[in-house]
Amino acid sequence: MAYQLDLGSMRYRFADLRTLLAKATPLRSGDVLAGLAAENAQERAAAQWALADVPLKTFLHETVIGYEEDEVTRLIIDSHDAVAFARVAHLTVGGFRDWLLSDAADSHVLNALAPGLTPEMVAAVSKIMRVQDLILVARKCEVVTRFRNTIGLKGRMSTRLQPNHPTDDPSGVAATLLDGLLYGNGDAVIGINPATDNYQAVTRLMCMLDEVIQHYRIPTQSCVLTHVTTHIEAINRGAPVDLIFQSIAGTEAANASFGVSLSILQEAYEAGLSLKRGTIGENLMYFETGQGSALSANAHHGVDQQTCEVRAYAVARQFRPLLVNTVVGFIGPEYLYNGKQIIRAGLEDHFCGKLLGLPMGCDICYTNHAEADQDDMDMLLTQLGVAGINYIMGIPGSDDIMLNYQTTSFHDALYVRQVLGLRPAPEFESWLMRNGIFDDRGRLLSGGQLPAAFAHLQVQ
Amino acid sequence: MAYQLDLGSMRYRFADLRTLLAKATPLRSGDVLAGLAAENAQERAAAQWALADVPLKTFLHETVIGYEEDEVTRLIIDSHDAVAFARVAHLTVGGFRDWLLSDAADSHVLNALAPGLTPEMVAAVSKIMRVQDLILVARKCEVVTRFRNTIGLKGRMSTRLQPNHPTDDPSGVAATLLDGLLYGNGDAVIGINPATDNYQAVTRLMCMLDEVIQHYRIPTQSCVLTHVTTHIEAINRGAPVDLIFQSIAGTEAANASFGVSLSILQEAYEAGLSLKRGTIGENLMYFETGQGSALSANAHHGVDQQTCEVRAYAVARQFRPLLVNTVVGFIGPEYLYNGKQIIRAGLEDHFCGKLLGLPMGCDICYTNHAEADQDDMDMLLTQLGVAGINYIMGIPGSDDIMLNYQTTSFHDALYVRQVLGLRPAPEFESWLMRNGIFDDRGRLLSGGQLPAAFAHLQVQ
Amino acid sequence: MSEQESSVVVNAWSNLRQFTDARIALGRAGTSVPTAALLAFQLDHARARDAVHLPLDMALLQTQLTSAGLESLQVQSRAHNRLVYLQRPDWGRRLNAESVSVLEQRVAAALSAEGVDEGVLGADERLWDVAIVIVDGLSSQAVQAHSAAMVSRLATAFDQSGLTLAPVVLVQQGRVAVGDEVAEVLRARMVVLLVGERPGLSSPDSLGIYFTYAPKVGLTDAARNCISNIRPAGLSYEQACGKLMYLLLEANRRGLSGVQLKDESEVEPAQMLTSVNRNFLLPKE
Amino acid sequence: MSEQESSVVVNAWSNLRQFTDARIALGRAGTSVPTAALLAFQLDHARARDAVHLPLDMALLQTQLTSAGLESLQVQSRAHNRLVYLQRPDWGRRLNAESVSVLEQRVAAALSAEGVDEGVLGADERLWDVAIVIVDGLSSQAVQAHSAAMVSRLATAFDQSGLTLAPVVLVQQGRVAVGDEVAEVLRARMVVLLVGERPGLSSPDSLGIYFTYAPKVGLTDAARNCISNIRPAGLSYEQACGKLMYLLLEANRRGLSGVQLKDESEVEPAQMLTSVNRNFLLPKE
Ligand code: B12
Ligand code: B12
Repeated sequence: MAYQLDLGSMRYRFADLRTLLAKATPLRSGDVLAGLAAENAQERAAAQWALADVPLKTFLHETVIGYEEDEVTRLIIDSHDAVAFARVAHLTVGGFRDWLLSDAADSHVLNALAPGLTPEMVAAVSKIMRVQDLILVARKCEVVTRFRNTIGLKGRMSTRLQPNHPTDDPSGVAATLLDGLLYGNGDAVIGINPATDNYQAVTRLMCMLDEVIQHYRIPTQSCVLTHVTTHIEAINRGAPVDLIFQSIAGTEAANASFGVSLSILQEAYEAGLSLKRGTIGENLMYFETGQGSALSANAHHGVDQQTCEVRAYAVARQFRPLLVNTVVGFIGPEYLYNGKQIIRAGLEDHFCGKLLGLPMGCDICYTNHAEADQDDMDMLLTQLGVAGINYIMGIPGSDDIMLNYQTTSFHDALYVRQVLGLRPAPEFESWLMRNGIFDDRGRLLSGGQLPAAFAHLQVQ
Repeated sequence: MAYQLDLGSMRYRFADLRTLLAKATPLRSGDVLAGLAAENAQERAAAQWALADVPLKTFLHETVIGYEEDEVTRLIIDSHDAVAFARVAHLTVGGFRDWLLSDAADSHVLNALAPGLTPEMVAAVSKIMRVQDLILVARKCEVVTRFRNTIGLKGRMSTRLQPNHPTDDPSGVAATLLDGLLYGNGDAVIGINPATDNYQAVTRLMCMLDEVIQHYRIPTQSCVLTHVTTHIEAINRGAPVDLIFQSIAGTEAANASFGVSLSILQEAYEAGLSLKRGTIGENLMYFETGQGSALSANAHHGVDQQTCEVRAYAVARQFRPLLVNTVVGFIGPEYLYNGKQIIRAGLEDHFCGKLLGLPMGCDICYTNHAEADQDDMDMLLTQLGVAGINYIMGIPGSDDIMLNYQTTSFHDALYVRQVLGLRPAPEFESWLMRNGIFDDRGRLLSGGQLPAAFAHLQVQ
Repeated sequence: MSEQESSVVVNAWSNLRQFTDARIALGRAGTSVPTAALLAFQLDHARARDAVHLPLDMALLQTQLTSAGLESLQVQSRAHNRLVYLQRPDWGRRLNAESVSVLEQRVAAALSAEGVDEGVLGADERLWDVAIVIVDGLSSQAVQAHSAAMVSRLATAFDQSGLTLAPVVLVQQGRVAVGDEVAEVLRARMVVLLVGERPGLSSPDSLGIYFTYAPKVGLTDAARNCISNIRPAGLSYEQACGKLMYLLLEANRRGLSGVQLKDESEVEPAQMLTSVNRNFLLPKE
Repeated sequence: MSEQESSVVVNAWSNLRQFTDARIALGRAGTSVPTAALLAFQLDHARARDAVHLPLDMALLQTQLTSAGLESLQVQSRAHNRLVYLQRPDWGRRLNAESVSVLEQRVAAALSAEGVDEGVLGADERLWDVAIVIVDGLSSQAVQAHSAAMVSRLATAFDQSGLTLAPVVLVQQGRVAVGDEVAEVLRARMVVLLVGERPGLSSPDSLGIYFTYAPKVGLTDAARNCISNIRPAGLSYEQACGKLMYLLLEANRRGLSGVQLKDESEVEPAQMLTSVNRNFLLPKE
């Protein structure tokens, strides 16, 4: 269906919903690359105006990628909860924004609504929201998940400790891991990107993380972020797998370029559940996403990158994940050109994920070929903190020496916790206090001396 | 004195302190325009490195503008409090940053230190601070001022209600004023920029604001932002002047281009004090500043625009102001090119002003010829909220129809109060509650109906 | 956006919109700006940004001036295009070399017409009382819409006061201070500069007038006076002309302009009388 | 920055720096990164950004390959400069027209040398077992530093395994997927592509190898295998070569590459042995 709008002397026409969504998106390099972006600011404003008038119901019968040609579309349509949707079924996209901002939309109501929303509805409303709207509404959502601790409670912010090393050297990994723990990081997950895809190396890392967590009785979970098929194989061979990781995207074809499909993910999920390693909960999938990945694989079907991204959340939602995060500035300037685009995208991703009921975190990051710097990261970090993000990354000194990019440091987490009064997951917080890393008011104690539990490491 | 640094194979040389400060400044268009900016990122990093090694003491004998040629320099040097300075006298600029971030530098200590700091010391340290540092340290400062209410308390954020009108039409002004009050704005000041400099019109506005404040017993103060000499004349003629306003800059020559000098400001300050109109305090000066004004008047003496800006705070500090705010994005892209430069500058200005002991607010704004939009404003607003800003502007729908620029709206203040739990000045908050504008939990009540105190206006 | 929505709290005081173009009584969604108002804002912003880049139609303006019986000259600042203009205000304040010689030739012609040898003219001697300079500034739209009408009204007023007027000079990519150079080269005693003020969200066509007595290159804003917001929703041409004549005649008498020259005229803006009462917030006497 | 400062809490575990280049044990000022570490970071960032734009010295690289006894061809992607390259990854994945004909000519020469008529060659028939493609990618520094040595080691290994090698192709402004086109045009059965990985803050010179069986234009990353972080502080040439030969021989045997081909080799990275013990966090057995 075509959409049309007259503004002053100009008539704007948008061929279909997919085009309308793309043209209404705030400027970003990936959509320009794909030839989908609005020609200029006036066309963008017109598209937003037209989009605001589209009834939410439209998204249930006009799909942006055909039902027959894409399993993600089928998942979205088939799993849609019409009863939950009833609450907002009478609204347009514009009215939906007003409603989201109103007092009627509180934490409870938003939680109940999530299964009634499709990714495209959520993408659409995000496109007509200002940064402050994205923060305000996301802040109202509370998505809590559990494996060995409780992540996502209001007033809490967790971190993924990411002790990567270019050769997966156990001592190198251990050194970073300890540094992170002593800075109070690691409650979302201790998650390593292995440099290689080698089974032996991957399994060795899994065992090592497991032993450390057990030895120090850390209420957290581990993950080695290898390909999901390697996880399945590792489980089959008896490796101690806590969380199962996979990068996912918003179209069947993009997922295929990652070597995955819904059925492979389902197989992995079931394999993970069979291990019953979670102590207080069964959320065990860990997904990463990021605007641009579908386009990069030429698998975007003419859909703008932000809408593709939100479709990936439908994939994630299917497997009740413990953690989902966008790697917002990771892929590069082809998709998000500078700090401004990265920041807006990060806030959109967080908002959209939360609204769909996902435990959203963010890899607040940039590469050296993008027009961005630490100031941009501080801005995004502060705003995501206010927006109530579930978790961020933790890397020593912001420098990932294996993946070659900059993300948030151990110190950054302490900064945002300090200025916003945020605390780690409750179980992990107790552990930090018990082990003399935090004092009883949650302030960092360690530094000059090793806490008692780690004092034996001094000698070496 | 020249400063020099070897980094790898490169030798960097900076002719004097002024040059070093300029080269160490994060990129902004005004410094490029002035030919003062670093050539590239590596030179900037080198300058920051060299600057970090400069002892704070150096700033007391190496002035960036000569003592003989500039009255602002004389003010800075002559009013320096060596006793207060003793606390940090042993530090370099880099060590000063570390100290500011440390627990030793708490609210009390920073308050006591303020008179011991010169603008150039503060500008220097800000140049080597990340955005998160600027937020974290500013947040520790508490600068409280009083006239008819208490502004700047922790956990509070006030607003200037700015009911400008292109012809100064009293009903047009009144309509905006009422709108602002009913959205809970106006505790910092009700401050009109008069469209003309005509005595009669200016005085009429002063009387009108005074009558409204008295009639509705609003615990706030008024200001008509005309030239300071017009204020003096108005006082002489018996007009009801609460606050005295003036735009100021960081050099004698720039102030001269504004038609002011320290002695004119002193005369105005004394005239204001003589009226004794403050009920709970005597802070009555209101100053606006903004990076770029000295350069625009070709009165910058080869000093970078951020350092010039901080020197303006030394001028402000002399007159115990109730309010000081940078108009950060107001002047245009020649000085701050885009959202990113505006945001960083806004956070710097707030930090530097607070550290020097000033009651800093910010006109979070942009013009239509700059590369900025509402998203940038939301970012700066959110971050300044976290940094503990004293006040922001309030304009209906962000659109100043007389000054032709966009600043924060009445709604914006409510947004940031909501997500950060901030409240208006206590006296004003009680008034809002008494008058049915806020409920007893500080949430906006008014909207659908006029509160009782204003109900009589409905009939018209 | 259709207004079928009930989540928006509509403000009870929307009738106050009659008094101002400001975006008052927007209502609220929660405490945020409702969608309809947000979308309107975004569109206005897109339009205002375009207004900055719209070039001035100089030829049209010259034709209009000619019909009003006014001679005009077309010159250019040192900023040769819009992008440079926005980044180099210093260049926008100065004429390029060619433009200076255009003006010098006009001066030479004026002198020879009067049979005066240029060498004979003292450094302080002036050829004209007033020079009018029209500058695109940040809104060519304002200049296009208002300057011809404004200038012809001013020219009449000068004439009535017996002041001589130099040829009107049109400057492309100019800033306020460029008027000083124009007047200095033209040897005019005072300069009246019309400039497009930066375009606002609701006012893309606002004209400003800046006035200087004894203009010369290097003066600061302290030496100037300003009359701002000339446009249908702001100051009328008549009011602006009245204010300017007050300032100009005072300046002419006292030999100065700027901060020391205050507008003490008893102006009563016409708009004020259109309001139902002076200030509806206060009880009627 | 001189370290005269006492506001910084120095970390007791700084000896752990021996195990990793990661920025651990930075200490803290309050809970923030101390000034010295911050300044070092800023400088490294400035340098890493420059590394992205450093052009590859193709001539030097060709000379090095020639000395190693390897023929090489120089081509270019459809992205004609760095700025375009950064914005158009799609163009970086394809050869420009001229480059295609350079390769086609080489194929024709090879055929005629063997006395084969091009028309006779079946669509699926292959001229070479392996094509090596060297691509600047995002770090010419990595390619400059490591590719000649890496390639000559690989060539030897192929030789020992009896695999024939096409002329080495050097691609300027290339992405990983460009290898598919090169190999398709060259009619090679497998492609081994060396690329400069995006420069990190501490590792501006990291080389990646991507391997594809039956390469052709349009394949996705699912069809490729990757060996990453080849550099002094990462994987050694020897280790990388070992991994690649494992993958390549397996692929050759099973007729596939990518997600379904896993690295199950029993590699023991040399670096691991240099650590004092396997994992100092755990009690020794
Ligand atoms: C950027 C990146 C990504 C991006 C790529 C998107 C893009 N358009 O650029 C995203 C986030 C999508 C990604 C995803 C994955 N990646 Co990746 N990625 C990288 C990274 C950081 C940089 C690559 C680079 O600089 N390339 C050079 C430039 C010039 O070339 P390019 O043509 O622009 O880049 C292409 C390739 O890099 C390719 N690619 C990216 N990752 C991978 C992984 C594999 C196995 C393959 C074959 C190709 C591939 O994607 C790009 C577009 O085609 C490297 C780490 C490093 N230090 O190099 C890891 C890395 C290559 N990725 C890795 C992995 C494991 C993955 C995943 C399989 C993770 C997962 N479990 O899902 C997925 C899926 C990859 C796939 N099959 O498509 C590993 C590979 C390990 C190994 N030795 O096999 C690496 C080394 C990082 C790591 N150790 O974890 N990745
Ligand atoms: C930008 C601006 C400023 C900036 C100028 C910096 C800069 N480099 O651009 C700053 C913040 C420094 C400023 C300061 C002041 N301004 Co002012 N400013 C404006 C504004 C918003 C836009 C001007 C514009 O678009 N110019 C057009 C561009 C193309 O020309 P330009 O050459 O780049 O601009 C020059 C002039 O605008 C000049 N300028 C700016 N303000 C003033 C004020 C006066 C009285 C004079 C003579 C010149 C002047 O500064 C610029 C550089 O030389 C106007 C409002 C409007 N709607 O126009 C008010 C306005 C012109 N300013 C006004 C006032 C009162 C002031 C102050 C006197 C306030 C005070 N009490 O200190 C000061 C001091 C001015 C001075 N003598 O230098 C009034 C003038 C009222 C009147 N009719 O006299 C206006 C109309 C706004 C208002 N109603 O309050 N201002």
